[in-house]
Amino acid sequence: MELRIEDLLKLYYYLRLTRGLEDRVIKMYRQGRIVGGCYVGTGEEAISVGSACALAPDDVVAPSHRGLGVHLVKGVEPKEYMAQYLGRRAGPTRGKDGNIHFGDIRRHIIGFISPMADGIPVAAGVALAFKIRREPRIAVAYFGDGASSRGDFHEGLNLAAVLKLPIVFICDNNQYAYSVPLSRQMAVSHVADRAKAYGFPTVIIDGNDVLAVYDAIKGAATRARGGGGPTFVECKTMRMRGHAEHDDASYVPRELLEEWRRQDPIQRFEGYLREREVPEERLQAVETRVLQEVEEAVEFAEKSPLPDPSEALEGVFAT
Amino acid sequence: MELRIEDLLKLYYYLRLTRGLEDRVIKMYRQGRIVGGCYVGTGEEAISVGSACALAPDDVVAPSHRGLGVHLVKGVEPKEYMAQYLGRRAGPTRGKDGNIHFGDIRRHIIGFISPMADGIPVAAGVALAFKIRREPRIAVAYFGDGASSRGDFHEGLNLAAVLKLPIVFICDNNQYAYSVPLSRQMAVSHVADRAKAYGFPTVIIDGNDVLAVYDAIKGAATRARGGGGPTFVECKTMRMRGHAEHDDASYVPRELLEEWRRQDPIQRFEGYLREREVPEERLQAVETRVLQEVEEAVEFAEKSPLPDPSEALEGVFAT
Amino acid sequence: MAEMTYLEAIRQALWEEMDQDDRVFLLGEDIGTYGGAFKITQGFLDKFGEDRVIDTPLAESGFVGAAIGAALVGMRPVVEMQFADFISCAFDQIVNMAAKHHYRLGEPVPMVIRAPYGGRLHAGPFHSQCPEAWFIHSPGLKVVAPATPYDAKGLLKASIRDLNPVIYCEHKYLYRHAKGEVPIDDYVLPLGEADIKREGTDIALITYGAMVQQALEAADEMSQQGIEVEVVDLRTLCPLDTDAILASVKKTGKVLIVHEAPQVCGIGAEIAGVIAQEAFHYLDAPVTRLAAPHTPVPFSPPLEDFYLPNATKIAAKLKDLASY
Amino acid sequence: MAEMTYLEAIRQALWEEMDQDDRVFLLGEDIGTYGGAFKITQGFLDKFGEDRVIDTPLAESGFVGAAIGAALVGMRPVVEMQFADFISCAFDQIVNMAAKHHYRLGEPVPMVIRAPYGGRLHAGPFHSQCPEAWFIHSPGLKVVAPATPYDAKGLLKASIRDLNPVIYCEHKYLYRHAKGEVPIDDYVLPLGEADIKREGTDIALITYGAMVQQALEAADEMSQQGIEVEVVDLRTLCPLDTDAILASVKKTGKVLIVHEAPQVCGIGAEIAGVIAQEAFHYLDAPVTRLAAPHTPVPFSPPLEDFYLPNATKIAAKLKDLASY
Ligand SMILES: Cc1ncc(C[n+]2csc(CCOP(=O)(O)OP(=O)(O)O)c2C)c(N)n1
Ligand SMILES: Cc1ncc(C[n+]2csc(CCOP(=O)(O)OP(=O)(O)O)c2C)c(N)n1
Ligand SMILES: [Mg+2]
Ligand SMILES: [Mg+2]
Repeated sequence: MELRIEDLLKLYYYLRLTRGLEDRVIKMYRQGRIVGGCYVGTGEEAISVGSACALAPDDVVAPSHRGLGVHLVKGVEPKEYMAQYLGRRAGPTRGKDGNIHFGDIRRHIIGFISPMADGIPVAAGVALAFKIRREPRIAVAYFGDGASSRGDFHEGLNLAAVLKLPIVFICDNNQYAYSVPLSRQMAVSHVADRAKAYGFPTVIIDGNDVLAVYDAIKGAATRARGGGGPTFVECKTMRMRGHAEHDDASYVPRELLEEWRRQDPIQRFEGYLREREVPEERLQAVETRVLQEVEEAVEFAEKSPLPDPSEALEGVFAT
Repeated sequence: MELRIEDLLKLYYYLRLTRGLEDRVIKMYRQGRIVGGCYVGTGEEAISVGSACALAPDDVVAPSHRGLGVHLVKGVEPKEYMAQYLGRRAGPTRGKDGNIHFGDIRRHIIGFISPMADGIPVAAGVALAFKIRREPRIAVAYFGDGASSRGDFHEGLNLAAVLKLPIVFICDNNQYAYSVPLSRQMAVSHVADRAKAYGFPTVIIDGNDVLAVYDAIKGAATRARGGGGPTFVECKTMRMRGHAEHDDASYVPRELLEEWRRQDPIQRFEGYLREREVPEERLQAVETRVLQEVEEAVEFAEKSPLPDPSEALEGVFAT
Repeated sequence: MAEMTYLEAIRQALWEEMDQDDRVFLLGEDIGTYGGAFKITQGFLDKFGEDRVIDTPLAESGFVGAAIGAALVGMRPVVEMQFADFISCAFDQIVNMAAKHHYRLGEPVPMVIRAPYGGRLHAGPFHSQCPEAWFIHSPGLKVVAPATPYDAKGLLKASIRDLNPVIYCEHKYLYRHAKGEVPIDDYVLPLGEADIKREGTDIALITYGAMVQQALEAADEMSQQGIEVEVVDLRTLCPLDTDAILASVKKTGKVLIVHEAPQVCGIGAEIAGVIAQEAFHYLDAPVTRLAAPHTPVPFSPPLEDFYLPNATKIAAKLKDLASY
Repeated sequence: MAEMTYLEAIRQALWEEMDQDDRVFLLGEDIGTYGGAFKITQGFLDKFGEDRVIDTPLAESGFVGAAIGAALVGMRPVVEMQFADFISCAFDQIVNMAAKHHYRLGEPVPMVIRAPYGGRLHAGPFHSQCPEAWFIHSPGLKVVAPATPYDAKGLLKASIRDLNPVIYCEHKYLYRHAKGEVPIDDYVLPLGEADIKREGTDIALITYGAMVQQALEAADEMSQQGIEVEVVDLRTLCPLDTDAILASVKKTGKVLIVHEAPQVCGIGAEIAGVIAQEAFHYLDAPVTRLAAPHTPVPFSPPLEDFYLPNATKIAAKLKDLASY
C-alpha cells in the first residue's frame, strides 16, 4: 500500500518527535533533572509510531514502557510527557505516577503499569466491550518479549481467542528483558511461536521498518474490525540502550548493537523518504518543529508547579 | 513393549482398586456418609494408573483431583483414602484437608490443592532440584484441560523448557472443565497445541488405553531422565460423571457419554488381558482382593476417630 | 416485600441491574449454561444472552483484567469468583491495576467482583477462606460484606452502581441459611454505612457477614441475663463506618469485635485500633476481639467447629465483658 | 566486625549461607550475569555457578511455585522479587500453596522470598509498596523486616535456615542509607524477637524497617526535651513479639505505633488491638498510630514526602502523647 507524502511525513514527524523527546529525557536524567528512573524506546520507535498511525482515532491502545510513540500519535503532548517525567501537576497523572506510567482513556489510551503483561487482559476487556456493544473499534495491546512469559499473557491471549475479540497483539521483541536474552526467556525462536498456542494468525515482521509495521497493523486491524478476531504481530527489533538509563547494558554483545545500529528505523525511513523524493526542506521542517516542541516541552515542564503535598490524599476513590 | 503378566496384573489391580474405591465413595456420598464434596475420575483411571506404573519408585508426582490411581500406585493405602474422605485423623491430612487434597512427600507425592494448575510450577521446582543435584529422578505434573488455561500452566511449562528440566506434563483432557467444554476453553483443537509454544515434544494419546499411556509415559520419562528435557503428553478421555457428585452434568450430550462408555478403560483392558490369555482366576482374584480392600477401608475409616477439636491449632508452622 | 434467601436476593439484584442497565454484564466460570457453582445466575444466559453472560476460560487473572478493561470503556462488569479462594489468582490485577487506577489517572473503574467466601460448610482450606482484609489494606478498593438478604440486595445494587472496584463478599453459608423480607422492587443501600441490627446499652458487638446471626443469637441469650448487647453490622468494610462504631462504643463503654477471618491483621484489628485511639476515654473494659485462630481453615467438622467463632463462643466473651 | 551497608549485610548472609549449605540456591530475574536489580547477587554466578544462581523467565508465579517444589524435596531456595510490588503476581502460590502446606500435610516448605520494599526513592505506586500485612494475615508464613545491617544479616540467615516459608522484607531505602557494624562471621538472630533499639521510660514507640531510623531521630529530639522514648524494633512481624510490645507499653504507659504501609489493616492495627486488649490497664493515653494514608504510594517528591511518616511527623505525635 503506497502512502501519500503527507502520511509519510506524519510518520516521520512522530518518529522524530519520539526520538527527540527521549534523547532529551536521557540528557536530563544524566543532569539529575528528572524524577525517578528513565525508560526509553530508542531504536524501537517504528513499532510504536507505525502501529499507532495504522489505527482509527477511537481504537484503544494499551502501550508498553517502550511505547512513547503510541502516546504521541494518540495526542499526548510533549509538554505533558515532560511534566510527567518531572513529577509536575501538569503531567497526565498530576505527579501521582512517574515516567511512562500514564494514560488517558478519553484519548483512548490505557495507562501502563509496571507488572509486565497486565495490560494484555485489560486490552482484551476493552475489545470485549466493543464486541458486546457492536462498535467497529478495536483494542491493541503492546508488550515485550519478556512480558510474554507471564501468565497474564497466556490468559489474555486465550480469552481473546476464545471470545474472538477485535484485538491486535503487538510484541515489541527487542531481544532482551532487562538483562535476560530471549534464549533464556523461552525455548522457542520467536515470541510468535508462543502465540500459535491460541489459534489465531501470527506474523513476524521487521520492527525497524516503519512501513512494514504500518502495513501489518493496518491489515490486522482491518481483520479484527471485520469480526475476524485477534492477530499476533511480532516486531523484531533491538533494545539499543540499557533497560533503563541506570543500566549500561554491558551484558549485551557490542557487535549485536553495532549490527542493529545500522538498522536504525529513523535513518532507514529517511532513506526511503529520499527515495520517494520527499523534498529535503519538508524533512528539515519536521526536524525544526520537533526541536522546538522538545524545547518548549522542557521549558514548560520545568516552569510548571509541583503538586501541593496534600494532593497526595486526593483521588483514591471515584465519586 | 510387551509387559509381563505380573505387570499387566498390577495395572489391572490398580485400575480396579481406583474404580472400586471411587464407586464406593460415590455411594457413601449419596448416603451422606462422607464429609464435603466428592470428586472422582471414573473412566479416566487408565491415565493415572498407566502413567504412575511407568515411573520409577522415587520419581515425584503431582497428581490432580482426578488422580487417585497415581496415589495408589505410589503407595497410598485405601484406608488412608477413606479416612481422608471421612475427615478422620488417620487420613493423610489428619482431617486438616478433605477428599483428594492430600499428598506425602516421603512417598514422592506432592499434595494437590484447589487452585487449578498450581501444581505445575511446583513440579517444575521438584525437577529443578533433581537437576541441580544431578539425581536421575524426574517429576510428573498432572492437570486437566481447564487448568491449562491458567497462567501457572504457561509459566510452569516455560520454566521447565528454558531450564530443560526432567519433567513430564500429563494432561488429562476429559473434554470438560466443570460445565465448560473444550471449545469454550481454547480456540485450538488439542491441549497439546498449546504446549507447542514451549519448544519440547508433545504427544497425543488415547487416554483410555492403559498400555498406550504406560508406553508414552515410559518413553517420556526415559527421555527426561536422560537429560532430554520435558515432554507433554495429552491423554484424550472423557469425564464420565459430573464435575463432582453434586453435579448431574446435564450439560453434557448423552450421546457423547454413550460413545465414551464403550471406551471404558477397564473393560478395554480386560478384553486385552483375555486376549493375552491371562487366566480368568487371576482376574477374579484381583476383583476379590479389591472388594475386600475397599470394604476394609470403609470399615477402618468409619471406626477411626475424628481429630480432637484442638488439633485445629496444630501444625501451622514447622519447627 | 417477599421472604427470600440471601442467595435469591443476590440473584435478584443482579437480574434487576442487568435488566435496567445494558452496561452491566457478567464474567466468570460456569455462570452460563450451568448457572454458576451456587446457581446464582441460573436463567441469566437465556434472558440476557451470550454477550452479557460470559462463561470464561479457567483464568481468574485474565477475566478480572478483562473486566477492568471493559469498565474503563464504559461497561459495568460483574465478575463471579467461583470461590473467594481463587481471588488470589487475580490478586495482581486487583491490587495493582484496578485499585490504583483512579488515583493515578482519575478514571473510574466501575466493576464488582463477587466473592463467595467463608466457612461452616466443611469445605476445607481452599473453599472457605475470608479474603476481605487483604483488600481493605489495598487502597482504592471498596469491600462489602452483607449479612442479610435485604442488605445483600441493596448493597449489591449499590456496588454495581458504584464507580469504584468493589469486592463484594457474599457468605456461602448464608446463601441458604439466611432468609428475610426483601422489597421486590428497586432499592439501594449506601456503601459505607453500618446498620444497628439490635439496639443495646451494655456492650457494643461489632461484626459482619455470617457472624451477625451468631451475634444476634448470643445477644438474645445475654438479654435473658439482663445484659443488652448492641449488634453493629458493618455491612461495608471499606470504607469503614467508624462513626457508627465509635457511637456504639461510646454509648456502651465495652466492645467485642467478632469476625470469621483470622484474627491477626484482620479487620477486627483495624477496628480495635480505631477504638483504642478515638474512644479511649469511653472504654470500661479492654477492647476484645474474637476471630479465627492463626491457621488455615481446617476441613473436618470438629476442627472447623473449633476454628470458627459462633454464638456460644461469642456469648462466653460477652459474659466476660459484662462481668468486667 | 566491619562497618557495612544493609545491602552488603544481606549480600554476605546470602553468600555465606550458599557457601556452607549446598541446598541453598537462588531464583529470580536478572540475578545472574547482571547481579540483580540492586546488585545484591553480584559475583554470585561466578562463585556458585548456573545451577545455583538461576536467572528465571519473567514469571513470578512460576518461579515461586518452583521454589516451593524444590523446598519440598530438600532444597533451600531463596527467591528474589525484583521489587516487592511484583509479589502480587505470585500471591496465589504464596498464600495457597506455600503457606498452607505444613498445616495440611506436616511437610516443611523451607524457602525465603526476598522482597525489596518501601518508598522514599520516588519510584511511584509500583516500585514502593509495603506488602507485609497481606502475608501476616495469611497463616503459615513468617514475615521478617530488619532495620539495620546487623539485623539484616542475622535475620536473613535465620530465615534461610527456618523450616517455613519466610517473606523477607528488605527496605530499598536502607540498602545504601543504613550502615553499621556487622560481624564478619556466622551468626543468627532468632525470628520472632523484637529488639529494643533505644531504652526509654516515657513512651513506647513500636516500629520496624526504615521507620526505625526515623523513630530514633525523633526520640533523640524528644530526649532533648526530657522525654525518654523507648524504640522497639519488631524485626519479625510474624510471629509478632507481643511480649516485647506489651512489656514496653506496660513500662511506659503510652504508645505510638509507626509504619510505612497504609494504616488501615496494617500491622499497626494488630499491634493496637493486642495492646488495647492485653495492656488496657496500663495505658495512660490513647493507642496512637502513625502510618501511611489510605492511598497508593505517590511518585512526585512533595506527594511522597507528605505520604510517608518521618522523624518530624513522629516527633509531633510523640509531643502530643508526652503532653497528654
Ligand atoms: C511482573 C514483573 N516482574 C518484574 C518486573 C521488573 N522488570 C521491569 S521491565 C523487565 C523486563 C521486561 O522485558 P520485556 O517485556 O522484554 O520488555 P522490554 O523492557 O525489553 O521492552 C523486568 C523484569 C516487572 N516490571 N513486572
Ligand atoms: C484457579 C481455579 N479456579 C476455579 C476453580 C474451580 N474449579 C474446580 S475444578 C474446575 C474445572 C477444572 O477443569 P479441568 O482442569 O479440565 O479438570 P477436570 O475437573 O475436568 O478434571 C473449576 C473451574 C479452581 N479449582 N481453581
Ligand atoms: Mg524485551
Ligand atoms: Mg477437564
